[in-house]
Amino acid sequence: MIRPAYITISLALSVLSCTISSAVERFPPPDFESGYVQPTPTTPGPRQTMYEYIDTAVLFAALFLATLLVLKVRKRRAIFVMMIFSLVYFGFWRKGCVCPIGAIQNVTLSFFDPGYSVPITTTLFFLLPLIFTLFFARSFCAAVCPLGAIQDLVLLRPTSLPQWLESGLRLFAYVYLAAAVLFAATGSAFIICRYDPFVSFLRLNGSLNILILGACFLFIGMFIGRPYCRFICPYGVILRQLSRISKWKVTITPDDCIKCRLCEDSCPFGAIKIPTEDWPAHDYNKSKRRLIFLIILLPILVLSFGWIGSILQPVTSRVHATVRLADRIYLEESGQAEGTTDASDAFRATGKDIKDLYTEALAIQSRFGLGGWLAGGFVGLVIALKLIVPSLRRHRSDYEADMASCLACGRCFEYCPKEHSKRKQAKEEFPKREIVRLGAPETMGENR
Amino acid sequence: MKIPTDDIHKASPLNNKVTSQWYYTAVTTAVIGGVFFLIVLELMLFNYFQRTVAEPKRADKLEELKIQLRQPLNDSQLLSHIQELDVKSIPDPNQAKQLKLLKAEFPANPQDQQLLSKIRNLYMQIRQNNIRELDLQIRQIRMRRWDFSRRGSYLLLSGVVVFLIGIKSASAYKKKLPLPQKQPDKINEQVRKAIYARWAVTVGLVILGSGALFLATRPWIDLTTTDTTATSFPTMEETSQNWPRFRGPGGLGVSNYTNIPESWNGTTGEAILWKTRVPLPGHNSPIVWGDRVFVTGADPNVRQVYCFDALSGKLLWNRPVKSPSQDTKPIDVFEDTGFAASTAVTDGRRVYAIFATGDVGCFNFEGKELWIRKLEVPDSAYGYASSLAIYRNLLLIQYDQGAADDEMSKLIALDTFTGRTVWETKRPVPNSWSSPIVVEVEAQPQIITCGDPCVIAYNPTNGTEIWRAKCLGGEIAPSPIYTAGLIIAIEPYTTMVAIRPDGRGDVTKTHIVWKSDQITPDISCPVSNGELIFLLTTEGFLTCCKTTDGTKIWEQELQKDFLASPSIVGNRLYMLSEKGVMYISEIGAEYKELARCQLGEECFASPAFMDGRIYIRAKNNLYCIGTTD
Amino acid sequence: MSKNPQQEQTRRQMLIAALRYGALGLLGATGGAAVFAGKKNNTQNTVWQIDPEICIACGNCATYCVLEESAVKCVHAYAICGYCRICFGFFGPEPADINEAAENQLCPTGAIKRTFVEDPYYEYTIDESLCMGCGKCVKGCSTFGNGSLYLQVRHDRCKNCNECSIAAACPSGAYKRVPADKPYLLKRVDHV
Amino acid sequence: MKSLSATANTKILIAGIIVLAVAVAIIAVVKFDTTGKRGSGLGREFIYDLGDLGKVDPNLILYKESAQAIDTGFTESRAIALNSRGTIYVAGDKSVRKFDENGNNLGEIKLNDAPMCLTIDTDGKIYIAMKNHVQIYDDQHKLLTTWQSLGKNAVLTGIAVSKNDVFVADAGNRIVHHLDKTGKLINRIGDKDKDRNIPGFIIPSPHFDLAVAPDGLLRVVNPGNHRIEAYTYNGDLEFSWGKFSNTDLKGFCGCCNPVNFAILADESFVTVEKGLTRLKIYDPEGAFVGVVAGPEQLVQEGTPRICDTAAECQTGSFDVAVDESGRIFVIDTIKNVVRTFTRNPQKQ
Repeated sequence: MIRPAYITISLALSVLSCTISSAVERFPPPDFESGYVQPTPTTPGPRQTMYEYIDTAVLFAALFLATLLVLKVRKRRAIFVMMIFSLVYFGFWRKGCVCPIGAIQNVTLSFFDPGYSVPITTTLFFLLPLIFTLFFARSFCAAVCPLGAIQDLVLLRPTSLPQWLESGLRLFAYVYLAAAVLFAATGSAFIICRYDPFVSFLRLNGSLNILILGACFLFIGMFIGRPYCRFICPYGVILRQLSRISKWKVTITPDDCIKCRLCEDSCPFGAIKIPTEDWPAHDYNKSKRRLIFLIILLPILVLSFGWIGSILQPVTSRVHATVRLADRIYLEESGQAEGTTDASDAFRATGKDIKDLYTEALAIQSRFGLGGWLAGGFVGLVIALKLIVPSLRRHRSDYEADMASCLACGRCFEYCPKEHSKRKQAKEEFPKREIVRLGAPETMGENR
Repeated sequence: MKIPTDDIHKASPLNNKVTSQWYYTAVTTAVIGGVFFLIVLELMLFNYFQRTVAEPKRADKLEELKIQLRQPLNDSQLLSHIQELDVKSIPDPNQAKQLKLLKAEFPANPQDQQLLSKIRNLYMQIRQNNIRELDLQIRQIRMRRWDFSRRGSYLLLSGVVVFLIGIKSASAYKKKLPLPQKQPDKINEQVRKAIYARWAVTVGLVILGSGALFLATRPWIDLTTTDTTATSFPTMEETSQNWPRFRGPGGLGVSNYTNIPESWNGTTGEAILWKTRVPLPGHNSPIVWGDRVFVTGADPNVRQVYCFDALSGKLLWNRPVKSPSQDTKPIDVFEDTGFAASTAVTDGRRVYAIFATGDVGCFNFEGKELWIRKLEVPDSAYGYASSLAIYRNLLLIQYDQGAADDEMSKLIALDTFTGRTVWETKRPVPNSWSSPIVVEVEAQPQIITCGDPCVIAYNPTNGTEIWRAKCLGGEIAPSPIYTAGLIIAIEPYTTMVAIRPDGRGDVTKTHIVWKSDQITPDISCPVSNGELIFLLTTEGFLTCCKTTDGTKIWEQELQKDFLASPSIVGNRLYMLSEKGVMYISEIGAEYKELARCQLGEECFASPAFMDGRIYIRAKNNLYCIGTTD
Repeated sequence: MSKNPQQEQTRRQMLIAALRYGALGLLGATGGAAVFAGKKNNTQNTVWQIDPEICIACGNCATYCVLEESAVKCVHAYAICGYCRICFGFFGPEPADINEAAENQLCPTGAIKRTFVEDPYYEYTIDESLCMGCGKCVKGCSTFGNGSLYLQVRHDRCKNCNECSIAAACPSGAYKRVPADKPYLLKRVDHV
Repeated sequence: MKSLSATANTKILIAGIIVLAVAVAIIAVVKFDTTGKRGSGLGREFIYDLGDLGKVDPNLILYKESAQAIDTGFTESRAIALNSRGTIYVAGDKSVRKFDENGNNLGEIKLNDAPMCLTIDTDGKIYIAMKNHVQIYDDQHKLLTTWQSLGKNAVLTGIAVSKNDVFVADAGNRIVHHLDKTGKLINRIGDKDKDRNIPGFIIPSPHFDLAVAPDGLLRVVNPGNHRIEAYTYNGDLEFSWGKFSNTDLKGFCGCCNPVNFAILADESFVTVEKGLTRLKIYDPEGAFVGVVAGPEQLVQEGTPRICDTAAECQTGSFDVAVDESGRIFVIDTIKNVVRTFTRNPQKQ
């Protein structure tokens, strides 16, 4: 590992530390006659900042390469190898933190907490994949995200889910995103990291519950492709939207589709859209009315869910340690709770005024009230749109990848006959030179 | 253009034959990997449970041993231990040998101190050895487990990797050609899909919404209810100008006002300022602070606190005292007592009420619930009836219940701000119905309580007992009073006792000034103006005694039933009969009746006297009597 | 509807392009703002550390770390240490005898070493490989002694999680993010 | 046909597995304690319960609090002393404040340095020791003299005056300076000395107190040895008493106690301990008599809590002073209040 680096830093820091401790006026130590010298406490340094920058560079390179493989090279095997590399580097070597998914929270917090400011590297970790997606679709998910990779590896027996179930389940990801942002903004918790199911595998270490959770995910992942990415990942939610408007898209076929239907079942993530037919006439007016109704419903849903989010304040705000403490103290003071907890003892030890604690807690709660409105409103909006979208229809004549949910894994490429013919052509353009052993027999003949 | 399918088949790398021997190799690799993984997992789980279950036990044992080692042994204990000690169990052989020898040697000369100390030392050493052994063992195992789980995780990983490689390549070899199924009719298909999609989202919507609402409706702590006027409490003067508790300031039944009406009539409405119906019954007396009048009422299920406007008689608010714990099975109380016999108390900031069910509630004057406490349901023969008292920030509850020997009785002090118990003192008495009073003796506050058999004084600051006098018996309902430097306590039907409250400890012998045998009340309290004490029995037998020695001056039959306690206003005695007739008599050398005033409704509760007004709680109504000008 | 699909198509393209660059701008703004905020109170990477003055040595550090062997260890500020003969970071509440025997020691993992310096002074050193950060000795020392033993996140072990799981479980809120170039909060020596 | 049913079965199987996995996952998440509400799941051997040590048998408590606590208004109070007329002097932050027994503030002496300890002579002169030098004020708060520093290492933590000597306990140099009333150094008391068998003071923390006893001997705490030692003015160690114990109330607890003490009119001692914050009474020969107040009375009402944060623990060394009538005045250096205790007549 990087022990030498540690040592150098620790030396530097131990010097630094001595200066600190001796700078303070202090009670003189015993006057040792035996010439004993006090050892100075060691302070081994953390992972160097330099490495963070290296990581960022590697991330950029990885994204670039992945994009190339997905859009130009179009070889599943190559993408797979890339994926393994990312898993090893970002996962096992770098132990997963900070990952772009978690970076959502850091960036959010830096906006709401003046005391906290997000490091540039983290910001880049957050932004790079988004920007790439904006232009080259979700190559990040394909071959850079270690969480995606670990799930993709265990996908053994893909079973396709019906679309309705998929879109229903995906709702959770939006709620998760809203919650994550809310809790990060209020400085309560980083729930994405708290409940990250795979990082403990990458660290080969972690609390039992999370290990179990991760195991469950991988188990499900054997049959349902990338469950976390599709139904839970809050970052994926953002990527979906950006991917819709990305400049270069992942295409199943290298040139025009011949509707051979061979690729139909090739996608384990249900991201292949089949050509549409004209809408049945008998349904036309009905659906039109429905659409209008749903559009009217939109603001209602937004407001009602906003309201729900706000009245949820007493529940959500308890995620914040201060509020929990205030509640506990209140219970103890009002004799509704017996005994004390470590937290309440610690608080009393500080000798702070209880009233101040209450006011602080109330302030936080009110913030949760407002945050609840926004988060809830967002969820409401999402639901409304999810209701509206199926009622809109676009004409599609070819087999296309659904840009929102396509993870650019490249599985479908090989199912396309055109792809193969293309590769064949490529082969023919550069024919293999065969080395022929020049006729020995003749010469022998001549010798005769 | 169209490509013939066989052409595809040739071109496609998907078209591998399953028969390739690599396939089987791959499968076996996968199996090996998988099995290995499972085995390691097995071991790690075992390791984990060992660490969480087995090790703590061993560690506890170690702690035990350490504690034992610390405890001093006297000789007999030592010897018994030695006897129990099995020589074979000692790891160190020569210690075992020594012990054998000493054991053999001891019976010969048991008086030999030197020998004894030898044994002691040896035993000490043995125990120390055990501890050291065990300690070492524990720490070794702990470290081993750490290392194991560290390595184990890597093994697990490698297992998984092998498994995946195997299975992946196997599946690669076994790839099938895509065989598109026959397509259903696409038109309806896509319509159906759209509908399903909408329904799925709708279901999600419902689940989210209902779930959130469910969470939101769960009870939660509202930090805004902690009001800030908490620490302040009223001055003596403030208190004396109001009627803050059962029988007014100090609970003595003496009004500080003299401008009290002397004639009224409930039936004609003469001098009745207002009359308001009280929703629920209760034998508790009204208490008054400023322009607020409080009474409580209850039935077996509901307990309520009422606040009336003193000027108009309007019911300002009515708040239920809900039990925080749901398991309140209806209790049965003596019907004449009811569920709200205890009079509430106020400190001018908040009002406090207790009910026969043991529920205590606190509200501010605006009727905002500040806290609710649920004491255990009192075991009282006729139902709990003692009224509340207040000292500074302490709400005092005389919680006498059960028989003397089941030690359930206690005096409880709650923090008026939070409702949290400040202190609690056990009382050696059975259930009683008397109410505590707080008196100042030599600038030291005392809580005076009556019970069978003791009058006990407590220190309000910490609930410790100051003095006790063993002088009462029977079922004690009358409350004590403090007059002319004496505590007057009543034993029903028979005796009245006067105690000097400046004693310490048991003052039965030393501080009882006099005992006088009189026909004493069994329910109502005595009242005194300093020189004279008046006793009024339920049957209407009125006795007047001297405060100095308790001797009777005169007595009088009123031939009426009285439940309310008599009160003194100026030089007049007010006595409210059960029929609702107020007997007003002059205090003097003999009984001299001044007036009888009809209310026309049954009365059980003692009235409250304020500036120019009397507040009477009758059976169903609350009356305010006074002159309009 | 009557427009020819070609135009329809191009309009779509333009719209999407507009959206895309709008999004790009938004992202740029976000990143810029975030970075600017960072520059404003120029903190770079942060790491987790315990404030020894707030810590109550509750023991959560030992069990809530994502690492099986916690990254939190007890450290010794020799500068404050009284070099006591009877040290209650080292000895149990009532040692039977003032020596290093197992029955007298406080630390359940035997991670504290006691070495004689000169009469009457003894030096106490922590063996990190054995310490598991339960803080038992910290309690003993800060209660009876000078509080020279205290808990500290050791950054050669800490994985610097985005959210430290011990911090989330810390009852006294002693965990804070500190700048990575000053990763240690050293115990201040402020008796006098 | 068969193959179809087979696939159907496998589908059901898979569905079952997935449902199971989901259920387990949900349980795992719900049961996951991120906020530490279940406490550290550590075994008993890792928990240090100091509460039990702090408990004191109420029958041994001979004193009771007899007056409202006096709020000194200091942020960091350090020492307390009484003059012959019973006026209370409290040294804190950068001043000395005077209170009468009812807590009325009678004035303040502003200082240019933080006072460490103080004492008041019979003639009303106030001797205040700063970190390394002594200042003398008269009872009109006028600065009379400032003696020169006793060395940069000096940490003066105790001062006592007798008829014509001044004794200053120096925790930094671990000796007692014996001066005359003009501040001239007469001799050093307590230097390690084999032939006079003086062990020397062991002072691990800056708590080092002394007092002049009515018997004409100087009493000095030797905290590291848990002893109070009696010295003649010229530095001979006469005798000493005191032993260590955490569990036995008769002994002094912790690494270095007592931190402060005062001598009552009947020549018995009031000792202050830190760690297990408690005041105890010893007779002139050093035999344990009883307790004035234990942690339950001093640190936090009702609970035998000792201290939680390191900061709190380090400030928990109270100072004590007594008056002729035997009242005991304690300066609570945590809450910065003066508390008064008097003998409880019921207890003997």
